[in-house]
Amino acid sequence: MKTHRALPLSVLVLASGCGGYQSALGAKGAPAIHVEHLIVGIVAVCTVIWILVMMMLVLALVRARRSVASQATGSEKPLTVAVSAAIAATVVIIAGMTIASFYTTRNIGLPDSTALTITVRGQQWWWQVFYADSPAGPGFQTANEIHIPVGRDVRLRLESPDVIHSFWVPSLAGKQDLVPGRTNSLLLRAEKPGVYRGQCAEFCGLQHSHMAILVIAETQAAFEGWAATQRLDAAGSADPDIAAGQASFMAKPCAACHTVRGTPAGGTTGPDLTHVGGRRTIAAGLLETTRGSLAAWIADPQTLKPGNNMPMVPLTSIELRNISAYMESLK
Amino acid sequence: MKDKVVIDLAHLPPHGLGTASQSWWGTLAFMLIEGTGFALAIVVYLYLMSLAPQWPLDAAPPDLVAGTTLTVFLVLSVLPNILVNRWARQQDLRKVRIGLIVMSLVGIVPLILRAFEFPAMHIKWDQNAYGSIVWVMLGLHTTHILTDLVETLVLTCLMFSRHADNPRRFGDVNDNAMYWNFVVATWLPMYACLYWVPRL
Amino acid sequence: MAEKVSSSSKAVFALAGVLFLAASGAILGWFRQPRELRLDPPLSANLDRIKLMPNGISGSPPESYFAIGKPYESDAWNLSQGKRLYAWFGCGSCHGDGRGGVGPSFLDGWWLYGPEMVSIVASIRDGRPHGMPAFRDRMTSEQIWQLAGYVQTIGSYKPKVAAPSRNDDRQTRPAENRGPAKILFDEGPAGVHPDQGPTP
Amino acid sequence: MTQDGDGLRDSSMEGSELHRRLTAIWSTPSGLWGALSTVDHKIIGRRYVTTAFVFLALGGVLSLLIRLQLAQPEARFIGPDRYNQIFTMHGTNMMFLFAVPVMQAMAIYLVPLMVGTRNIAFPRLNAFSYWVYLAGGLLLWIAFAVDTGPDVGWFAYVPLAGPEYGAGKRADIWAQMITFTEVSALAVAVEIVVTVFKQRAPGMSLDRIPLFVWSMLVTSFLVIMAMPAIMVASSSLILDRLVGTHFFNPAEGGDVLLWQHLFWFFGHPEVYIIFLPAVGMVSTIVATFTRRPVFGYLGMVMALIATGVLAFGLWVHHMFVAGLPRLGESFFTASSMAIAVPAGLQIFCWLATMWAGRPVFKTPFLFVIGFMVIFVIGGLTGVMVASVPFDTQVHDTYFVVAHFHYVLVGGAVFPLLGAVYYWFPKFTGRMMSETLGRWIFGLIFTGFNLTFFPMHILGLQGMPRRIYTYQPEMPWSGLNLFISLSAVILALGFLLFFVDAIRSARSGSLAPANPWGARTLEWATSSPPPPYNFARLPVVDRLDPLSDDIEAVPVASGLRVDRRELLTSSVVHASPEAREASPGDSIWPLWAALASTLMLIWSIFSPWAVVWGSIPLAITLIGWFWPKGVPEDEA
Repeated sequence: MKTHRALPLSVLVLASGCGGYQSALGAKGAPAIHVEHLIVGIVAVCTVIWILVMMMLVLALVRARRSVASQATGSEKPLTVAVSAAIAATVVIIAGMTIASFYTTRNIGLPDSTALTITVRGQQWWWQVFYADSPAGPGFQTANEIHIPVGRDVRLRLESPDVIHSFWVPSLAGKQDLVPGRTNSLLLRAEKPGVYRGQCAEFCGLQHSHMAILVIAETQAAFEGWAATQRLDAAGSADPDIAAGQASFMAKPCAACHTVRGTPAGGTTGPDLTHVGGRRTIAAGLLETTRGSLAAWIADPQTLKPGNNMPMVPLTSIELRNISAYMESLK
Repeated sequence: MKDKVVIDLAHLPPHGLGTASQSWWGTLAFMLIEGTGFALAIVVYLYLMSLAPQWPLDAAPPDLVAGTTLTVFLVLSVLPNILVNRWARQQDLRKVRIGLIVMSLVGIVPLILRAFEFPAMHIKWDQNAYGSIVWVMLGLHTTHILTDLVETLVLTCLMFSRHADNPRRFGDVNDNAMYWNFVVATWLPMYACLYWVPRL
Repeated sequence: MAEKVSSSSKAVFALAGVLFLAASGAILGWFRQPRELRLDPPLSANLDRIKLMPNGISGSPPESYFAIGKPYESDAWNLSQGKRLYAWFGCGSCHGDGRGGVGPSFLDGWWLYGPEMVSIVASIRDGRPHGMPAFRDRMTSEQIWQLAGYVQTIGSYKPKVAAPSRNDDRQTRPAENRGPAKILFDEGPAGVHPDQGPTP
Repeated sequence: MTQDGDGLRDSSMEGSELHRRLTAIWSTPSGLWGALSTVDHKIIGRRYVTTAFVFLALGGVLSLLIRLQLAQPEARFIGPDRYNQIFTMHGTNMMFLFAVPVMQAMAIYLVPLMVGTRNIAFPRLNAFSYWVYLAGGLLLWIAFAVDTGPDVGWFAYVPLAGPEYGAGKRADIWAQMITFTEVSALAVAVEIVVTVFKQRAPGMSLDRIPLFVWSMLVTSFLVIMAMPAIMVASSSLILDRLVGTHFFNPAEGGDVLLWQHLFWFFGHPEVYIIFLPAVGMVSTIVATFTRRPVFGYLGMVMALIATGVLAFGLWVHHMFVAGLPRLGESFFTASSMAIAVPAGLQIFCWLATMWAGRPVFKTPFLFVIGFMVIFVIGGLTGVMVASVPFDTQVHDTYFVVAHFHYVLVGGAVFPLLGAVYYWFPKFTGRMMSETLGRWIFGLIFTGFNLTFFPMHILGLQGMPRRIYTYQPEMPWSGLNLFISLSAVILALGFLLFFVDAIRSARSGSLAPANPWGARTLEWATSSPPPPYNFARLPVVDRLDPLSDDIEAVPVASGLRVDRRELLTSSVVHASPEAREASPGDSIWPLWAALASTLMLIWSIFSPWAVVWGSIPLAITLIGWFWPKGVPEDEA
């Protein structure tokens, strides 16, 4: 029994110790920090309650065992008082928790205006991201990676064209579902620059497990530089391998589903690949972006991510090498 | 452990009637189940209405004639139903037989009227959510009319059989009459919902 | 107590029960739907080896297609993938919801090149005169087969059990699992073409 | 109106003669036919319990497969398609084929005995409900065996389960299995309500009803009020998928969240449908093994009723991240937290009972202690997830997986295992092993906590539910491996439990009528009870009719012995109202169940099944109700 009593405490110690880049503990964004305070508070109170109840349980069992004769004499009045007091305490504690919860809810709500609005569309099984037109330039599209300026309120408009997904980057904010036919909003705000991982939190089919998103919080200047790059069309290349890769990409089924701005490729079924080489991961966080991983992914997407909507396109090894080189060059 | 006889039950009737019988309570419990189902159907209707930009969705409000006639007929049918119920309580076999034949005929008429209600909705179930819910509500209620009609027909046959003259059979007639009242009672909010809410 | 039933009729009843269970098992076995998410490359390459008659109408699929159980006609997963491909590759821009537009309809009982899978596969893969583009370079063989299975399903007069249901879109016609060709069929002034397609 | 004074009465009959006559009239004939046509609540109840435990074992095997797959990152043991079927089957099976049926099954066996009657109300409906339940379970498992198991999660959210994304018949099989189990659960609920209302022993007024019976009464009302919602939901889903209605299609005025509202309006009370019977079991076991009545009887009853009422005001807390208005959500936070008050009251009353009693540490009581330890954690994490902001971080993560296993396994399975040890002698006439029982408790208690406690941490570390694998760079592999290994301990405990149960049923030591010195009526008759339960119906004049100072059980006489006869009594005071016939054995419930099965399975494939399939159903129902001229059919 002793170890179990220690367990609720150890949860706090353990979990806050390893607040990785996808953890509700060790929060790095204002909304998540508010919630973390609430979590720690409620867990602490509940742990104390549990310990008290367990002490009562042990005492009741031990006491009764020792004094066999005592129970016949005692009246039930003290027990009634004790039980009533315990219930009163329960009422007070849950009222306190309800109020704490209510204030936290207010703190994580969306403010009236935010610096930036990003539209995120969850798809089976990747994230489509739209940045709207702004004074700095026209809007653009990317996938599986969101860049935000640090210390600024960002509003996410969450939509889904297929099934329900849930946007969850625990280090920055609690989750919010993307519901077909509805538009939800979520406040995102990072207090520190960094890379924060999230993943879909509502079961959405075969590849629910491999539907990650990265939120990259950076300084305003870095963010604007990144946005400026994203607005550009894909650059051509003189490298013969890359040029051959581009030609293969256009000739093969790839271009039917993917867009590479500045080229004839204009498919809209799959992610926009205009700057795919500049993203940290491919296939919704499945692999780090390298030439090798790109080649592996293109060669056999159904082994790496069974059931996803990218078909296995028959390619010669040279075509595969060139297309991977082309993809990698799209920074 | 030893027994000690403290009461004798021999004087009790061999079958309870009304609230003393299990089947009365069973019927009530099933009415509660089905009543919850009807209530939920109405809630779904109102929920979908609350989401819709206009209501009914892409359709004219339903024509009133068939539905209103049916409603009036159902309300009137309660009268013979109450009489059958009373005769059954009096265990008057001859009157109960006549009453059940009347109620069987009374049970067929709403089905005919119902056939005109579906087209009066001006929408099919597969056109939009409004069509889906009105068809399901009408269908749900129709199955209840149909179920009670079959039950009434079976009871009518039973009352002409050798098993007829028995308090237990009269209890069944009572329960069936109660169920018909329930079928009528559930229709009234459905009628208001289907025919008048779109006109609000 | 219970009715008196002779032992022979008991045996009949027991046999009926066993048969019933066996039948339900067999039905379920028949509707077995394993999903092959990754077709082996050799198999998928083999799918390309269809044999066509010289006029490009009718022919036979490769042996391996039968060996894997004709999944593109009978498997719900492949058919629904085909339905998604129909939308993703813009088939609707010419063929509408299956009732045609610039391109021919699939629901009018008139298959220009016959209703067989190989003909439809060939039409999608190689294109056809008068505007049907070739998708050879835009889709993989497996996708072409999935799409062909779906197209064949739209026009089928006997709805397949595995056919897709409606989409979460605006409804324009009954979904494939309800046999739209059967519901919407319009013989038209020219009449049907028994030589070329199934009759309703 | 007592024109039939001619039946043969038990009034002046000797014990052995009475036994002979009652056995002749009440017993189930041997052989297959007897087994198929029996309406004895004890036989059906045992069948139900056994079937439910078979489903528990199957569901347990599935959970081991899940743990095998998750033991290491990016494991390739099970693919995503099969994995989705497996976790859907695990949840669906445990909720619909194990938890609810097993609780109702215990009630089918125990409630008639505890209220002192000879059979459950509507015994043929009872037989029917078992066959329908069995058919639903077979449908689901056969479908899974042929790779057509549902793969949409046990709450089958649309649009994933809807017509566009749920290809094939998998989701339909799920939805129709719901219909099977709901029909059976509703039928049993009606039987229990009427049994408790109308068949209580003379003198068992409302304030003398045993707490387990109270808990089953409240549970049955929850079933009656909650299950229609899932019937409406699953029927709408089938209609959307089969005939193209638009309930859940936002493009045509439907709504995706409508499904969630309907599902959780059922789904939350479902938790209490599983938990409240366990509360009754705990109260019973605590009373027996502390050698005193449960402290605060009235408070316990009020807490049961309050829980039942509040259960309908909580459903939105499953939808806190779906994007509903925050103000409304705060109301549901308050109501969800409020349920801690009746739950707390029950805990405190049991503690007070133990405090004032003389505990005897037998296996059933050990499971109750385990229940207290685990359920309090589950209750407290329940308070946590009731808070909207807290929930935004842990919803759909392993924290919630841990939470509901603490509530459902800790809160319901532990009391259930205790109850099996407790009532096993009554069910079978044999005792289970006390030594093995302690081992089993130790293994299950340890295994459970080691398996599920770390899941809280995994959830806070960001591990979502229902993922078939996770990537090696996530910091979850260590704990996952630990959990998978711990699951082996848990599985070992359950394996040993099944071994003990089977062994004891065949060769356990013979049990006396009342091995625990318990005070409720089921112990007033032999173990196992005779087919007629009580030779003479007991009369109740106190809350614990078998308390120690009783020398002879007061009984009633005057019932007929030439037909199945029992007593109906008034709802409040349980004063005798009539001698009532109880229907005899009949094969028709089986035919009706087969006809229903035919119609329900057929309607997965064609809407016309509802029309044509209702004809054989109507025929079987008429055959069922048509009088056969036996004494039970007449009054």
